[in-house]
Amino acid sequence: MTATIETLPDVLSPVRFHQVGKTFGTGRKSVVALDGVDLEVEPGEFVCLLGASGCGKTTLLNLVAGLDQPTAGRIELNSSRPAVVFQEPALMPWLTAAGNVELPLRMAGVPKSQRRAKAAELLELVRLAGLGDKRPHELSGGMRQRVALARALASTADSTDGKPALLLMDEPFSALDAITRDVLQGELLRIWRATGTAILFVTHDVREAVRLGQRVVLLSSRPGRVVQEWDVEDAPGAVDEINTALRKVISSHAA
Amino acid sequence: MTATIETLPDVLSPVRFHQVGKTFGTGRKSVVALDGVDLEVEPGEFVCLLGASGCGKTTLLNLVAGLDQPTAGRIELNSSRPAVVFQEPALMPWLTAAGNVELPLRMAGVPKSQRRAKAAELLELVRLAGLGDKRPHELSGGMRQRVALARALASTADSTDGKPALLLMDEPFSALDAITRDVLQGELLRIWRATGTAILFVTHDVREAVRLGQRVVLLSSRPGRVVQEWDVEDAPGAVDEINTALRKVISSHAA
Amino acid sequence: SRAGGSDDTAAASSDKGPATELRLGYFPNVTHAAALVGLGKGLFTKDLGSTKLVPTKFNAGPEEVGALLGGSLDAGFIGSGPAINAYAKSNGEAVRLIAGATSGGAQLVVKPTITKPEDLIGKTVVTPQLGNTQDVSLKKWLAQKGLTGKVKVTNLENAQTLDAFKKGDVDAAWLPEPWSSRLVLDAGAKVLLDEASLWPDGKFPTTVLIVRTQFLQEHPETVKALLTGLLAAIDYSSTNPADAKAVVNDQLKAATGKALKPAVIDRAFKNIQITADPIASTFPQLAKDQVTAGIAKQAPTVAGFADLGPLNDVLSKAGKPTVDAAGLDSK
Amino acid sequence: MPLDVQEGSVEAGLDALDTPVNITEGSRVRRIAARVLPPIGAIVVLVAIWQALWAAAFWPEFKLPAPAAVWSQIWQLVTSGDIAELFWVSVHRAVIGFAISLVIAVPLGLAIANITVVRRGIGPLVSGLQSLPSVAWVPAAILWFGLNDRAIYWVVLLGAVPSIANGLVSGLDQVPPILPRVGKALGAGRFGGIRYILLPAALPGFLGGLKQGWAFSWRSLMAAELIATSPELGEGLGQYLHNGMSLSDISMVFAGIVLIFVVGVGIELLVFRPLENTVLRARGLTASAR
Amino acid sequence: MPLDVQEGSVEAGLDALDTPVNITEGSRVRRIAARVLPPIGAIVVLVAIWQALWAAAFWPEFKLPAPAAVWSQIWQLVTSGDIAELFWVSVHRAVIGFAISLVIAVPLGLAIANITVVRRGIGPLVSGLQSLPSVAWVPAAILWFGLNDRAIYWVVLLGAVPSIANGLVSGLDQVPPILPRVGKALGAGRFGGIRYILLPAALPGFLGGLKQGWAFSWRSLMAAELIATSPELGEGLGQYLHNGMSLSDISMVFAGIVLIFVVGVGIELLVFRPLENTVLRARGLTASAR
Ligand SMILES: Nc1ncnc2c1ncn2[C@@H]1O[C@H](COP(=O)(O)OP(=O)(O)OP(=O)(O)O)[C@@H](O)[C@H]1O
Ligand SMILES: Nc1ncnc2c1ncn2[C@@H]1O[C@H](COP(=O)(O)OP(=O)(O)OP(=O)(O)O)[C@@H](O)[C@H]1O
Ligand SMILES: [Mg+2]
Ligand SMILES: [Mg+2]
Repeated sequence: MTATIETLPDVLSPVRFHQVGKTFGTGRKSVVALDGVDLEVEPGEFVCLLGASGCGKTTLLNLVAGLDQPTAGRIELNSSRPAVVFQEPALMPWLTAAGNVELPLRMAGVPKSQRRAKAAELLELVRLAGLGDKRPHELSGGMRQRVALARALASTADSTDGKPALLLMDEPFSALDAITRDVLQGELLRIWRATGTAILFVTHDVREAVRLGQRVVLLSSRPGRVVQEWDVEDAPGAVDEINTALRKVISSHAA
Repeated sequence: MTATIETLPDVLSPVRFHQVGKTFGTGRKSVVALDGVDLEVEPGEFVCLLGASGCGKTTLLNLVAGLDQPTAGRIELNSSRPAVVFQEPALMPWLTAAGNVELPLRMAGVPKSQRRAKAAELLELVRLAGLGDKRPHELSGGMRQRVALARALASTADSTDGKPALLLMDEPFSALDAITRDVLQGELLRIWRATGTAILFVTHDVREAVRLGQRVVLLSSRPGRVVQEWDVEDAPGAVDEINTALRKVISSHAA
Repeated sequence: SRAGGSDDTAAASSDKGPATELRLGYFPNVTHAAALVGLGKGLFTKDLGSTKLVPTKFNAGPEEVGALLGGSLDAGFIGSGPAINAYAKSNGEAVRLIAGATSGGAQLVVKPTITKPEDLIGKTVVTPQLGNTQDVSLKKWLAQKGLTGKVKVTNLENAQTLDAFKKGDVDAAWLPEPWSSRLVLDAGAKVLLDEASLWPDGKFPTTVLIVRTQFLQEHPETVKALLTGLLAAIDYSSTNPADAKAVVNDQLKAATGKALKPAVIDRAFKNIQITADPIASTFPQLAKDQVTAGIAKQAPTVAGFADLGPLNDVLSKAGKPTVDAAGLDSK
Repeated sequence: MPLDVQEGSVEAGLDALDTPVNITEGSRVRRIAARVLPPIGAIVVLVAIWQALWAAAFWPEFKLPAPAAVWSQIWQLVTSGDIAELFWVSVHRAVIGFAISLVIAVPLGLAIANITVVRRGIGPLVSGLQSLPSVAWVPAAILWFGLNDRAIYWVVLLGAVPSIANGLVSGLDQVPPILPRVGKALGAGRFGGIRYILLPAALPGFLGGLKQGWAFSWRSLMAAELIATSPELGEGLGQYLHNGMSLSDISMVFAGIVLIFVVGVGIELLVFRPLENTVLRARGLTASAR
Repeated sequence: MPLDVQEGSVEAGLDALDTPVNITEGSRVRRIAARVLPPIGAIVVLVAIWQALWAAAFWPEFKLPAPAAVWSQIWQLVTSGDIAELFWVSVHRAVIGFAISLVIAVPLGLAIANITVVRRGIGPLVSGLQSLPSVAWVPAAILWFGLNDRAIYWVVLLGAVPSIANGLVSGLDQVPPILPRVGKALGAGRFGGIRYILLPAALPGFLGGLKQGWAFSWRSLMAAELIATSPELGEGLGQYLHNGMSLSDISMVFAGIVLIFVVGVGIELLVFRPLENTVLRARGLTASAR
């Protein structure tokens, strides 16, 4: 039931997987996280990745970000360096919230005053205005996640090489209350429409996937394979269909 | 609109807050996380705590668990040591998944073979059978959260002093896909009914709160105060009402 | 496959006139009395003229040897044992013996219960340092008495020997002055043997003056000026013994912050003889003793070690009898 | 406990240094007292035990000097003004030696921690070097450099560099791998990753290594100062101690030990302790739970 | 890289030690080679430089001995069998001294890290103690204990205990505060929290401290062995080195340095390196990103 989308050769996709596999370890104790994944994200596309816990979503994002190497297949990356929101906030504990948001700008050599302004703006965006001088250990779980989000958005700001931009997000709203999440989902869509960045978005919330994505990709577990895809842009009724498919995938694995 | 429930003096509640306040830091930079909180959990009750990100839910749980001291008011604890599921998995990195689950049993002096069996059973419960020998860094985010859940359940098992038991859970299902979450919610309810443990459950998902809880408590932000409570056991329609209240609380804060 | 073959010290350098500075090594010790008097009374500087004197204090012979071989010291007062080692270890190149300073002043002191050499069997005897003058003497003596292996020879710093002796950890010690005197006066030791009794006329070199060969070749005038100062110091010590003791004690105090007790310094001075004669004739014997003592496998060559020409020049200029190189001045 | 909280807010971050914090006079005094009293108390207890042992005449005077005798030795140094030279000579040498060691050890440690071949090839050699006693280098140093500061610095470097490098490696090894990964994802290159991620992340562990490195460099210096005194070298604490030893003057030995100890405690209290507190506080590593 | 992955799986955990892992013969050889070749290569390069310097006759022979001369010194010790005694005397003493130090230092470090008053009162004193050179204790040790092994162990203890304790404190300070909190919530008492949470959590940092502590104890031992030669004490490496120094025999000094160095490298490769690898691997602290 695997469906891969054929694209025209003249459009450069930000990222394209060719039968990608990833195995951790060797021998008896090895774990096949991904197997034969064919996936393509088109320029400016918003793709949501769904799957059971432990199916390989994070692993897939890590491969795209170049933080891990596939053990099989090939990944074609045509975007500038993708910006990543990790599943854990992973803030630098020695920097304040604002310092963390400024970090990618600092490494890109943005002058100080500009950095300051940008960081304040992004913190405002994630509803953390005025908390820029707090250290990560002084923030709540959801606040940390929002700082990490602001940091990732800051790191998109410095790519100027003309290649299509790509944003990788690993359950960025999982620790947020419904209302804050609502607001940030809206902001994300606004940013996406304004910048034309392609987004690969991992979530475990089918409703969220359908609300945000143009396309929803469902991964199976052990090994992670692309099971099915849905174009959901104009199909809000897809939620139940996807839920059913997800349930089937998970129960077939449990059996 | 604060509502405190008057209880009969002859029933010992596992935990009871008397005008509890918690302020971090002093002087200009201090943060009032909680202020004048009156809250009581009755024996065997399932209470869900809702609130915006950063409103003080984790702080409240920490106070109950005795990990922090209130700066105002008084907490009356009549339960045996509460079991806690933290917001972060916080697994011991030097122990395997099974070793983490066994840890509370080991500290309680449970003999090895019993520990083994119990850990295997709990890992099975959280759908991680066969992954007991993995290290935390080899697990996915959701898997880690489930190990932490199993560990907390293991730590309830050793209380034998006859006092009412209490389980504190800080967004335990936030990193899980819908299906796995469904299954675990069911398991949690089964355990709750079987053991009569009182549960104080933090979540940001109103639907989840209504499905699981007997009572839902809404906290406001900065400072965290109890705004409203709902008895939801037989009122599944409360979701929309609560959502509205939550939205009101959050927007009033933002204003 | 070593390139060159000859070292900088061996290349005969020519006279370069007086040196700009003379770095002189010594120990703050009674056996270095000549050096201390020379320094204290300003007798070295008087003849050095424009050459700046840089006195450098050492605590042990090997370190002074290291400084000489490393070229950061030009001349030094030193025990005869380390002096021979310095010559031998540099293949007879780096240093020359140019004068004596002290003769005598070493005793085997023991607990009062020990009255004859045989009593030492099974006991602990201390010398200051492996291969130093007293160590070689003791081991040679033990060999002659057939006691090698029956006595526990321990090397320990002098100061610690005093404490250990007081504590009773140590039964005997072969020490230079003032330590033998301190053991006798402060710790109740008895003298079992005075090393002087083992040598013809009771004379053997305790402290000598050596100089870097290169320095000797480049600045013979400076070396002569130093020797003149040394002779002046020796004269001063013999004509004003009381004053010399005071100067030595002052110097000890200046160098280490503490003076010796008058009784100790008196007794120590009695046992030493301050002389410019290095007693060259004893050196072949001292070298051989190293083998007897088991320190070396074969006797280090000492031929060519001495260069007493400058000393004898100075001596004859002062109208004094010259000293005998006893063949030590030629290879 | 409330005391700790106040300190936390005062030293919460480097950025907060210029923010006025309203602390009453009384609490400031108490805060300083809470810092200063415990070490003084500990020292008083130590000296009291010493005095009692001495007064009990357990050991003869030459084994254990009277505290008063040691104090008079030190007082004499103070009144004569010699103490300033002793401290200055030793401390400035140690600081310079330590600074040079840092400059050498940091790149070395970074190379060992980050490059597998270097770790396997040079790593064990650095540890081997660390296990060589300073005195072993003294004869070679004199031979090679002569009787001067260079010989002393050589000995100090050989003591401090391996220790600091190893401390840095151990600090780097403990950096949670997610941080350099995040750094990479945020666009850190080789250099940026080291400058902005690895070094600050390793700082708490590295500080421990620095303390050990300082101890090595100070101890090596003391060993090196025993070589010789010459007017060119000046007299430091090591030399003073050695003089006491060679005179078998136990009260002077103890005075030397006390002075060296005072420098050690002083550096700890004035340099490392505040540094550590700042670093740990800023990262929330001083939990009240502990 | 593929090599690293295989090692990872082999040493992934203590529990995995008994699981058969299918590694082909060839890869095992390559694995060992990857371990052993780099240090050997580094040593070969070092010796080559030494030989070249010597052959260039840059310095006279008495400043830099020929590698061959040093080798012949060592070879002589090997053929005469003396080398076994040298190693045995020093290594067994160092191991015993280190073990005793551990027993003393671990409770001390725990107390300093966990009790505020102790940290403030005793902490600086321990650091001060660490900065005291071993030689400073030699005269006192001889006075108090006499010329025997106890004096030597005293010197070793004073060197190693503060260093190990400080290493433990620094390791404990870096433990993420969430872990002891979790431990408390899981029912850890004072003792259980230390045994099951704090000590294992501090292990990676503590290992670094242990390495430094071992270096201190070994160096202190070498210093202590310089005190005295006596048949009762036996001859160790420190003594051998000292004899070379006393005789101004540079090739013997170098032979001593080489032997001490060999022990240092050996202990590192045989004890600390495998320990470190096991600990870091088990916690996933050896990211391929670094
Ligand atoms: N470093 C590793 N070593 C070994 N196994 C790993 C490692 N990282 C991930 N895995 C395994 O790979 C599989 C996929 O993990 P991954 O983190 O990609 O899951 P996920 O889809 O992100 O799950 P979740 O929704 O729970 O975050 C899991 O079975 C996990 O145990
Ligand atoms: N150690 C601390 N120091 C200072 N401020 C703190 C500390 N811990 C929490 N806070 C502050 O207290 C407030 C409440 O935090 P808490 O973690 O309880 O929020 P929460 O309700 O759990 O939020 P979330 O849903 O995002 O986890 C926040 O404003 C946070 O910044
Ligand atoms: Mg994941
Ligand atoms: Mg929280």
